[in-house]
Amino acid sequence: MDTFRLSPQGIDPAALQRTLADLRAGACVTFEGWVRNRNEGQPVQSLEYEAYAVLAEAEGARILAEARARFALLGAAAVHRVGHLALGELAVWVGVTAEHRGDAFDACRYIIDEAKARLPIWKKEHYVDGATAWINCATRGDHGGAGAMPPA
Amino acid sequence: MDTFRLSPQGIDPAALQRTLADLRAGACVTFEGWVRNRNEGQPVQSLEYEAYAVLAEAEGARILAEARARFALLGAAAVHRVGHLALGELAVWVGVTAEHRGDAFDACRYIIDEAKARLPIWKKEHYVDGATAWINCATRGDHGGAGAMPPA
Amino acid sequence: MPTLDVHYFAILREQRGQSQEKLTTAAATPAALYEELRARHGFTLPGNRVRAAVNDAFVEAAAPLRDGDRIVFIPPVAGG
Amino acid sequence: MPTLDVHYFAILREQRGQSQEKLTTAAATPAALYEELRARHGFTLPGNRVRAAVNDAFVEAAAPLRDGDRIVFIPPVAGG
Repeated sequence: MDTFRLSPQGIDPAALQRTLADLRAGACVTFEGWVRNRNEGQPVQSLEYEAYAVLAEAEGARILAEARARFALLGAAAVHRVGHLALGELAVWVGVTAEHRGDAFDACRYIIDEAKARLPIWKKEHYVDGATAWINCATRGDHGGAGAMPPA
Repeated sequence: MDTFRLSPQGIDPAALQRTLADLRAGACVTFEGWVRNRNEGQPVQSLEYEAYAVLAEAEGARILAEARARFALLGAAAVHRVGHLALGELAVWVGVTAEHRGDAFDACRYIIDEAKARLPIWKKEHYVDGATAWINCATRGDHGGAGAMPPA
Repeated sequence: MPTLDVHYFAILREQRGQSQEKLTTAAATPAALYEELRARHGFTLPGNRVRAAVNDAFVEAAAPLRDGDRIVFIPPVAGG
Repeated sequence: MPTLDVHYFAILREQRGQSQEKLTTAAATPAALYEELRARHGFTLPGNRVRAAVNDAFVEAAAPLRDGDRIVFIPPVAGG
Protein backbone atom coordinates (compact mmCIF):
# COMPACT_ATOMS: atom_id res chain seq x y z
CA MET A 1 0.00 0.00 0.00
CA ASP A 2 0.97 3.63 -0.30
CA THR A 3 3.52 4.79 2.22
CA PHE A 4 4.97 8.09 3.27
CA ARG A 5 7.94 8.00 5.62
CA LEU A 6 10.51 10.28 7.19
CA SER A 7 14.00 8.84 7.29
CA PRO A 8 16.96 9.86 9.44
CA GLN A 9 19.13 7.53 7.33
CA GLY A 10 20.12 7.69 3.67
CA ILE A 11 17.35 6.80 1.24
CA ASP A 12 17.75 3.70 -0.97
CA PRO A 13 15.81 4.51 -4.14
CA ALA A 14 16.28 1.09 -5.74
CA ALA A 15 14.77 -0.64 -2.72
CA LEU A 16 11.86 1.80 -2.65
CA GLN A 17 11.18 1.32 -6.32
CA ARG A 18 11.14 -2.45 -5.89
CA THR A 19 8.23 -2.06 -3.47
CA LEU A 20 6.24 -0.61 -6.39
CA ALA A 21 6.77 -3.61 -8.71
CA ASP A 22 3.42 -4.50 -10.26
CA LEU A 23 2.81 -6.49 -13.43
CA ARG A 24 -0.19 -4.31 -14.23
CA ALA A 25 1.98 -1.17 -14.34
CA GLY A 26 3.20 0.24 -17.63
CA ALA A 27 4.77 3.38 -16.20
CA CYS A 28 6.84 4.29 -13.17
CA VAL A 29 7.79 7.94 -12.61
CA THR A 30 10.15 8.96 -9.83
CA PHE A 31 11.20 12.33 -8.49
CA GLU A 32 14.38 12.81 -6.51
CA GLY A 33 15.23 16.04 -4.74
CA TRP A 34 19.00 16.42 -4.39
CA VAL A 35 20.97 18.79 -2.16
CA ARG A 36 22.49 21.27 -4.58
CA ASN A 37 25.58 23.36 -4.11
CA ARG A 38 23.94 26.73 -4.63
CA ASN A 39 20.64 28.39 -3.80
CA GLU A 40 19.65 31.75 -5.19
CA GLY A 41 23.26 32.48 -5.98
CA GLN A 42 24.73 31.52 -2.60
CA PRO A 43 27.22 28.63 -2.35
CA VAL A 44 25.72 25.98 -0.05
CA GLN A 45 27.82 23.59 2.02
CA SER A 46 25.17 21.37 3.61
CA LEU A 47 21.52 21.24 4.63
CA GLU A 48 19.54 20.38 7.71
CA TYR A 49 15.98 19.16 7.61
CA GLU A 50 13.83 19.25 10.71
CA ALA A 51 10.34 17.76 10.77
CA TYR A 52 7.33 17.80 13.00
CA ALA A 53 7.22 14.06 12.54
CA VAL A 54 3.73 13.05 13.63
CA LEU A 55 1.99 15.72 11.59
CA ALA A 56 4.36 15.39 8.62
CA GLU A 57 3.63 11.68 8.37
CA ALA A 58 -0.11 12.21 8.67
CA GLU A 59 -0.05 14.99 6.07
CA GLY A 60 2.18 12.91 3.78
CA ALA A 61 -0.28 10.03 3.93
CA ARG A 62 -3.10 12.45 3.10
CA ILE A 63 -1.21 13.73 0.06
CA LEU A 64 -0.69 10.18 -1.25
CA ALA A 65 -4.38 9.43 -0.71
CA GLU A 66 -5.34 12.59 -2.61
CA ALA A 67 -3.07 11.59 -5.49
CA ARG A 68 -4.71 8.18 -5.60
CA ALA A 69 -8.17 9.77 -5.67
CA ARG A 70 -7.25 12.17 -8.49
CA PHE A 71 -5.21 9.91 -10.77
CA ALA A 72 -5.44 6.29 -11.93
CA LEU A 73 -2.52 4.99 -9.87
CA LEU A 74 -1.40 1.50 -9.02
CA GLY A 75 1.09 2.46 -6.30
CA ALA A 76 2.77 5.45 -4.66
CA ALA A 77 5.51 5.90 -2.10
CA ALA A 78 7.48 8.83 -0.75
CA VAL A 79 10.32 9.29 1.71
CA HIS A 80 11.71 12.55 3.07
CA ARG A 81 15.07 12.78 4.81
CA VAL A 82 15.57 14.52 8.11
CA GLY A 83 18.88 15.48 9.70
CA HIS A 84 22.09 16.87 8.28
CA LEU A 85 22.68 16.23 4.55
CA ALA A 86 25.76 16.72 2.41
CA LEU A 87 25.82 18.12 -1.12
CA GLY A 88 24.48 15.65 -3.67
CA GLU A 89 22.53 13.64 -1.11
CA LEU A 90 19.01 12.51 -1.78
CA ALA A 91 16.62 14.67 0.28
CA VAL A 92 13.27 13.42 -0.95
CA TRP A 93 12.13 10.52 -3.14
CA VAL A 94 8.69 10.10 -4.70
CA GLY A 95 7.71 7.17 -6.89
CA VAL A 96 4.40 6.26 -8.50
CA THR A 97 3.19 3.55 -10.83
CA ALA A 98 0.23 3.55 -13.18
CA GLU A 99 -0.98 1.69 -16.21
CA HIS A 100 -0.33 4.79 -18.32
CA ARG A 101 2.37 7.41 -18.14
CA GLY A 102 0.10 10.49 -18.05
CA ASP A 103 -1.29 9.50 -14.66
CA ALA A 104 2.16 8.60 -13.38
CA PHE A 105 3.69 11.97 -14.33
CA ASP A 106 0.76 14.00 -13.05
CA ALA A 107 0.55 12.14 -9.75
CA CYS A 108 4.29 12.29 -9.09
CA ARG A 109 4.26 16.01 -9.64
CA TYR A 110 1.16 16.49 -7.52
CA ILE A 111 2.77 14.63 -4.63
CA ILE A 112 6.03 16.59 -4.63
CA ASP A 113 4.29 19.94 -5.15
CA GLU A 114 1.92 19.31 -2.26
CA ALA A 115 4.68 17.87 -0.09
CA LYS A 116 6.80 20.98 -0.53
CA ALA A 117 3.86 23.25 0.21
CA ARG A 118 2.25 21.39 3.09
CA LEU A 119 4.55 19.09 5.03
CA PRO A 120 5.73 20.58 8.33
CA ILE A 121 9.39 20.19 7.41
CA TRP A 122 11.97 22.96 7.59
CA LYS A 123 15.22 23.41 5.76
CA LYS A 124 18.25 25.22 7.14
CA GLU A 125 20.98 25.99 4.67
CA HIS A 126 24.59 26.16 5.78
CA TYR A 127 26.60 28.37 3.45
CA VAL A 128 30.24 28.12 2.51
CA ASP A 129 30.91 31.41 4.31
CA GLY A 130 29.60 29.95 7.60
CA ALA A 131 26.24 31.71 7.63
CA THR A 132 22.98 29.76 7.94
CA ALA A 133 19.38 30.48 7.03
CA TRP A 134 16.01 28.84 7.58
CA ILE A 135 14.51 28.82 4.09
CA ASN A 136 11.26 30.78 3.67
CA CYS A 137 11.60 32.24 7.15
CA ALA A 138 13.12 35.57 6.24
CA THR A 139 10.88 38.32 7.52
CA ARG A 140 10.95 40.77 4.66
CA GLY A 141 7.79 40.62 2.65
CA ASP A 142 4.61 38.91 3.69
CA HIS A 143 3.60 35.58 2.28
CA GLY A 144 0.95 34.38 4.68
CA GLY A 145 -1.08 31.49 3.28
CA ALA A 146 -4.39 29.87 4.14
CA GLY A 147 -4.58 29.18 7.83
CA ALA A 148 -1.88 31.69 8.72
CA MET A 149 -2.57 33.79 11.74
CA PRO A 150 -3.53 37.41 11.07
CA PRO A 151 -1.94 40.05 13.30
CA ALA A 152 -3.78 39.99 16.62
CA MET B 1 26.78 14.61 -22.11
CA ASP B 2 23.32 13.59 -23.13
CA THR B 3 23.04 10.07 -24.44
CA PHE B 4 20.40 8.00 -26.13
CA ARG B 5 21.08 4.28 -26.54
CA LEU B 6 19.43 1.09 -27.65
CA SER B 7 20.22 -1.90 -25.47
CA PRO B 8 19.87 -5.60 -26.26
CA GLN B 9 20.64 -6.32 -22.57
CA GLY B 10 18.71 -5.52 -19.42
CA ILE B 11 18.80 -1.85 -18.40
CA ASP B 12 20.47 -0.90 -15.09
CA PRO B 13 18.61 2.21 -13.93
CA ALA B 14 20.83 2.86 -10.90
CA ALA B 15 23.94 2.93 -13.08
CA LEU B 16 22.25 5.24 -15.58
CA GLN B 17 21.12 7.59 -12.87
CA ARG B 18 24.63 7.76 -11.47
CA THR B 19 25.80 9.16 -14.80
CA LEU B 20 23.51 12.14 -14.14
CA ALA B 21 25.01 13.03 -10.75
CA ASP B 22 25.61 16.78 -10.66
CA LEU B 23 26.03 18.98 -7.59
CA ARG B 24 24.20 21.79 -9.36
CA ALA B 25 21.06 19.64 -9.75
CA GLY B 26 18.14 19.99 -7.34
CA ALA B 27 15.80 17.65 -9.19
CA CYS B 28 16.06 14.33 -10.99
CA VAL B 29 12.96 12.91 -12.68
CA THR B 30 12.96 9.44 -14.21
CA PHE B 31 10.45 7.60 -16.33
CA GLU B 32 10.44 3.82 -16.63
CA GLY B 33 8.28 1.95 -19.09
CA TRP B 34 7.54 -1.56 -17.85
CA VAL B 35 6.17 -4.55 -19.76
CA ARG B 36 2.68 -4.98 -18.39
CA ASN B 37 0.59 -8.10 -18.32
CA ARG B 38 -2.37 -6.72 -20.23
CA ASN B 39 -2.99 -4.35 -23.12
CA GLU B 40 -6.43 -3.14 -24.08
CA GLY B 41 -7.96 -6.02 -22.19
CA GLN B 42 -5.80 -8.80 -23.66
CA PRO B 43 -3.49 -10.86 -21.39
CA VAL B 44 0.07 -10.38 -22.58
CA GLN B 45 2.81 -12.97 -22.10
CA SER B 46 5.88 -11.16 -23.46
CA LEU B 47 6.99 -8.40 -25.82
CA GLU B 48 9.42 -8.04 -28.66
CA TYR B 49 11.00 -4.73 -29.63
CA GLU B 50 12.62 -4.30 -33.00
CA ALA B 51 14.48 -1.11 -33.93
CA TYR B 52 15.90 0.50 -37.01
CA ALA B 53 18.99 1.15 -34.97
CA VAL B 54 20.89 3.81 -36.89
CA LEU B 55 17.88 6.05 -37.36
CA ALA B 56 16.48 5.37 -33.87
CA GLU B 57 19.74 6.46 -32.28
CA ALA B 58 19.96 9.58 -34.43
CA GLU B 59 16.34 10.47 -33.71
CA GLY B 60 16.79 9.75 -30.00
CA ALA B 61 19.77 12.12 -29.89
CA ARG B 62 17.68 14.78 -31.66
CA ILE B 63 14.91 14.41 -29.09
CA LEU B 64 17.36 14.88 -26.21
CA ALA B 65 18.81 17.95 -27.93
CA GLU B 66 15.30 19.38 -28.37
CA ALA B 67 14.55 18.82 -24.69
CA ARG B 68 17.75 20.62 -23.77
CA ALA B 69 16.82 23.56 -26.00
CA ARG B 70 13.30 23.84 -24.56
CA PHE B 71 13.97 23.31 -20.86
CA ALA B 72 16.66 24.39 -18.39
CA LEU B 73 18.31 20.97 -18.04
CA LEU B 74 21.61 19.91 -16.57
CA GLY B 75 21.62 16.35 -17.95
CA ALA B 76 19.48 13.85 -19.84
CA ALA B 77 19.83 10.20 -20.77
CA ALA B 78 17.57 7.58 -22.28
CA VAL B 79 17.85 3.89 -23.09
CA HIS B 80 15.39 1.74 -25.00
CA ARG B 81 15.48 -2.06 -24.92
CA VAL B 82 15.37 -4.19 -28.04
CA GLY B 83 14.74 -7.91 -28.18
CA HIS B 84 12.40 -10.21 -26.31
CA LEU B 85 11.21 -8.94 -22.91
CA ALA B 86 9.36 -10.69 -20.12
CA LEU B 87 6.52 -9.24 -18.04
CA GLY B 88 7.73 -6.65 -15.57
CA GLU B 89 10.96 -5.95 -17.46
CA LEU B 90 12.17 -2.42 -18.00
CA ALA B 91 11.55 -1.49 -21.66
CA VAL B 92 12.59 2.16 -21.64
CA TRP B 93 14.32 4.44 -19.15
CA VAL B 94 14.49 8.24 -19.31
CA GLY B 95 16.23 10.38 -16.71
CA VAL B 96 16.79 14.12 -16.56
CA THR B 97 18.31 16.52 -14.06
CA ALA B 98 17.68 20.22 -13.61
CA GLU B 99 18.13 22.88 -10.99
CA HIS B 100 14.36 23.00 -10.54
CA ARG B 101 11.72 20.32 -10.68
CA GLY B 102 9.39 21.98 -13.19
CA ASP B 103 11.98 21.72 -15.94
CA ALA B 104 12.85 18.16 -14.94
CA PHE B 105 9.24 16.96 -15.09
CA ASP B 106 8.46 18.77 -18.34
CA ALA B 107 11.60 17.58 -20.08
CA CYS B 108 11.23 13.96 -18.99
CA ARG B 109 7.70 13.90 -20.29
CA TYR B 110 8.70 15.61 -23.53
CA ILE B 111 11.40 13.02 -24.13
CA ILE B 112 9.20 9.97 -23.58
CA ASP B 113 6.26 11.44 -25.52
CA GLU B 114 8.48 12.23 -28.51
CA ALA B 115 10.31 8.92 -28.24
CA LYS B 116 7.07 6.99 -28.41
CA ALA B 117 5.82 9.02 -31.35
CA ARG B 118 9.00 9.26 -33.41
CA LEU B 119 11.56 6.54 -32.78
CA PRO B 120 11.57 3.84 -35.45
CA ILE B 121 10.96 1.07 -32.92
CA TRP B 122 8.22 -1.52 -33.16
CA LYS B 123 6.52 -3.60 -30.54
CA LYS B 124 5.11 -7.07 -31.05
CA GLU B 125 2.90 -8.40 -28.30
CA HIS B 126 2.74 -12.11 -27.59
CA TYR B 127 -0.57 -12.99 -25.96
CA VAL B 128 -1.31 -15.72 -23.49
CA ASP B 129 -3.50 -17.46 -26.08
CA GLY B 130 -0.55 -17.73 -28.49
CA ALA B 131 -1.57 -14.93 -30.84
CA THR B 132 0.77 -12.03 -31.64
CA ALA B 133 0.26 -8.50 -32.91
CA TRP B 134 2.46 -5.64 -34.07
CA ILE B 135 1.12 -2.69 -32.10
CA ASN B 136 -0.33 0.19 -34.14
CA CYS B 137 -0.10 -1.86 -37.34
CA ALA B 138 -3.67 -3.11 -37.52
CA THR B 139 -5.18 -2.01 -40.79
CA ARG B 140 -8.62 -0.99 -39.71
CA GLY B 141 -8.97 2.78 -39.54
CA ASP B 142 -6.55 5.23 -40.99
CA HIS B 143 -4.10 7.07 -38.83
CA GLY B 144 -1.59 8.46 -41.28
CA GLY B 145 0.60 11.16 -39.76
CA ALA B 146 2.93 13.81 -41.12
CA GLY B 147 5.24 12.35 -43.72
CA ALA B 148 3.06 9.32 -44.35
CA MET B 149 2.66 8.35 -47.96
CA PRO B 150 -0.69 9.14 -49.54
CA PRO B 151 -2.22 6.47 -51.78
CA ALA B 152 -0.42 6.61 -55.12
CA MET C 1 -6.61 29.79 32.64
CA PRO C 2 -5.57 26.78 30.56
CA THR C 3 -2.16 25.22 30.87
CA LEU C 4 -0.70 24.33 27.47
CA ASP C 5 2.17 22.24 26.21
CA VAL C 6 3.88 24.44 23.60
CA HIS C 7 6.34 23.05 21.03
CA TYR C 8 8.66 24.94 18.74
CA PHE C 9 10.42 23.90 15.54
CA ALA C 10 13.13 25.34 13.35
CA ILE C 11 13.56 29.11 13.55
CA LEU C 12 11.09 29.39 16.44
CA ARG C 13 12.93 26.68 18.39
CA GLU C 14 16.20 28.50 17.88
CA GLN C 15 14.80 31.90 18.80
CA ARG C 16 13.10 30.43 21.87
CA GLY C 17 16.25 28.51 22.83
CA GLN C 18 14.27 25.37 23.59
CA SER C 19 11.87 23.06 21.83
CA GLN C 20 9.14 22.82 24.43
CA GLU C 21 7.60 24.54 27.40
CA LYS C 22 4.52 24.30 29.57
CA LEU C 23 2.73 27.54 30.22
CA THR C 24 -0.46 28.94 31.63
CA THR C 25 -2.02 31.67 29.56
CA ALA C 26 -5.02 33.91 29.18
CA ALA C 27 -4.77 33.55 25.39
CA ALA C 28 -7.90 31.91 24.04
CA THR C 29 -6.67 31.17 20.51
CA PRO C 30 -3.45 30.21 18.74
CA ALA C 31 -3.27 33.70 17.21
CA ALA C 32 -3.49 35.40 20.60
CA LEU C 33 -0.99 33.00 22.15
CA TYR C 34 1.48 33.53 19.32
CA GLU C 35 1.36 37.30 19.78
CA GLU C 36 1.94 36.87 23.50
CA LEU C 37 4.94 34.59 22.90
CA ARG C 38 6.27 36.72 20.08
CA ALA C 39 6.38 39.76 22.37
CA ARG C 40 8.00 37.74 25.14
CA HIS C 41 10.63 35.91 23.07
CA GLY C 42 11.27 38.26 20.16
CA PHE C 43 10.16 35.91 17.41
CA THR C 44 10.90 37.57 14.07
CA LEU C 45 8.08 35.91 12.13
CA PRO C 46 4.80 37.85 12.14
CA GLY C 47 1.73 35.85 13.09
CA ASN C 48 0.39 35.89 9.57
CA ARG C 49 3.30 33.69 8.46
CA VAL C 50 2.91 31.10 11.20
CA ARG C 51 0.37 28.30 11.37
CA ALA C 52 -0.68 26.27 14.36
CA ALA C 53 -1.41 22.64 15.11
CA VAL C 54 -3.30 21.52 18.18
CA ASN C 55 -2.96 17.91 19.30
CA ASP C 56 -1.15 17.08 16.05
CA ALA C 57 -3.74 18.49 13.64
CA PHE C 58 -3.66 21.80 11.80
CA VAL C 59 -6.13 24.31 13.26
CA GLU C 60 -7.39 27.75 12.34
CA ALA C 61 -5.80 30.77 13.96
CA ALA C 62 -9.01 31.42 15.90
CA ALA C 63 -9.56 27.85 17.12
CA PRO C 64 -10.30 27.51 20.86
CA LEU C 65 -7.53 26.39 23.20
CA ARG C 66 -8.32 23.96 26.01
CA ASP C 67 -6.46 23.00 29.15
CA GLY C 68 -3.87 20.32 28.41
CA ASP C 69 -3.71 21.03 24.66
CA ARG C 70 -0.44 20.39 22.91
CA ILE C 71 0.11 23.34 20.56
CA VAL C 72 2.78 23.58 17.90
CA PHE C 73 3.64 26.77 16.02
CA ILE C 74 4.62 26.06 12.44
CA PRO C 75 6.95 28.46 10.62
CA PRO C 76 6.80 28.60 6.81
CA VAL C 77 7.65 25.11 5.58
CA ALA C 78 10.38 24.20 3.11
CA GLY C 79 10.44 20.49 2.48
CA GLY C 80 11.92 18.87 -0.58
CA MET D 1 16.19 2.55 -63.82
CA PRO D 2 17.74 2.89 -60.37
CA THR D 3 18.78 -0.12 -58.36
CA LEU D 4 17.82 0.24 -54.70
CA ASP D 5 18.66 -1.51 -51.46
CA VAL D 6 15.31 -2.00 -49.73
CA HIS D 7 15.02 -2.85 -46.02
CA TYR D 8 11.98 -4.00 -44.10
CA PHE D 9 11.21 -3.96 -40.39
CA ALA D 10 8.55 -5.45 -38.16
CA ILE D 11 5.26 -6.27 -39.87
CA LEU D 12 6.66 -5.46 -43.31
CA ARG D 13 9.65 -7.75 -42.71
CA GLU D 14 7.34 -10.56 -41.69
CA GLN D 15 4.97 -10.05 -44.61
CA ARG D 16 7.91 -9.86 -47.05
CA GLY D 17 9.55 -12.90 -45.48
CA GLN D 18 12.96 -11.22 -45.49
CA SER D 19 14.54 -8.08 -44.14
CA GLN D 20 16.32 -6.85 -47.24
CA GLU D 21 16.37 -7.05 -51.03
CA LYS D 22 18.03 -5.31 -53.96
CA LEU D 23 15.74 -4.34 -56.77
CA THR D 24 15.59 -2.30 -59.92
CA THR D 25 12.47 -0.23 -60.31
CA ALA D 26 10.77 2.40 -62.41
CA ALA D 27 9.36 3.95 -59.22
CA ALA D 28 10.67 7.49 -58.84
CA THR D 29 9.53 8.14 -55.26
CA PRO D 30 9.10 6.20 -52.00
CA ALA D 31 5.32 6.43 -52.38
CA ALA D 32 5.38 4.88 -55.85
CA LEU D 33 7.83 2.18 -54.79
CA TYR D 34 5.73 1.27 -51.76
CA GLU D 35 2.63 0.83 -53.91
CA GLU D 36 4.59 -1.38 -56.31
CA LEU D 37 5.89 -3.53 -53.44
CA ARG D 38 2.55 -3.60 -51.69
CA ALA D 39 0.89 -5.01 -54.80
CA ARG D 40 3.68 -7.56 -55.23
CA HIS D 41 3.96 -8.74 -51.61
CA GLY D 42 0.49 -8.17 -50.19
CA PHE D 43 1.49 -5.70 -47.49
CA THR D 44 -1.59 -4.96 -45.39
CA LEU D 45 -0.56 -1.42 -44.41
CA PRO D 46 -1.79 1.28 -46.79
CA GLY D 47 0.86 3.73 -47.98
CA ASN D 48 -0.56 6.54 -45.92
CA ARG D 49 0.46 4.70 -42.74
CA VAL D 50 4.01 3.99 -43.80
CA ARG D 51 6.93 6.42 -43.77
CA ALA D 52 10.21 6.12 -45.58
CA ALA D 53 13.85 6.77 -44.80
CA VAL D 54 16.50 7.09 -47.48
CA ASN D 55 20.14 6.61 -46.50
CA ASP D 56 19.14 6.62 -42.83
CA ALA D 57 17.18 9.89 -42.80
CA PHE D 58 13.42 10.37 -42.89
CA VAL D 59 12.22 11.63 -46.28
CA GLU D 60 8.95 12.86 -47.74
CA ALA D 61 6.81 10.42 -49.68
CA ALA D 62 7.57 12.29 -52.91
CA ALA D 63 11.35 12.52 -52.43
CA PRO D 64 13.45 11.49 -55.43
CA LEU D 65 15.08 8.06 -55.47
CA ARG D 66 18.59 7.66 -56.86
CA ASP D 67 20.59 4.66 -57.95
CA GLY D 68 22.23 2.96 -54.98
CA ASP D 69 19.90 4.49 -52.38
CA ARG D 70 19.19 2.50 -49.27
CA ILE D 71 15.46 2.82 -48.60
CA VAL D 72 13.66 1.68 -45.47
CA PHE D 73 9.89 1.51 -45.13
CA ILE D 74 8.76 2.39 -41.63
CA PRO D 75 5.49 0.95 -40.31
CA PRO D 76 3.66 2.85 -37.53
CA VAL D 77 6.06 3.00 -34.60
CA ALA D 78 5.36 1.82 -31.07
CA GLY D 79 8.32 2.42 -28.82
CA GLY D 80 8.13 2.66 -25.04
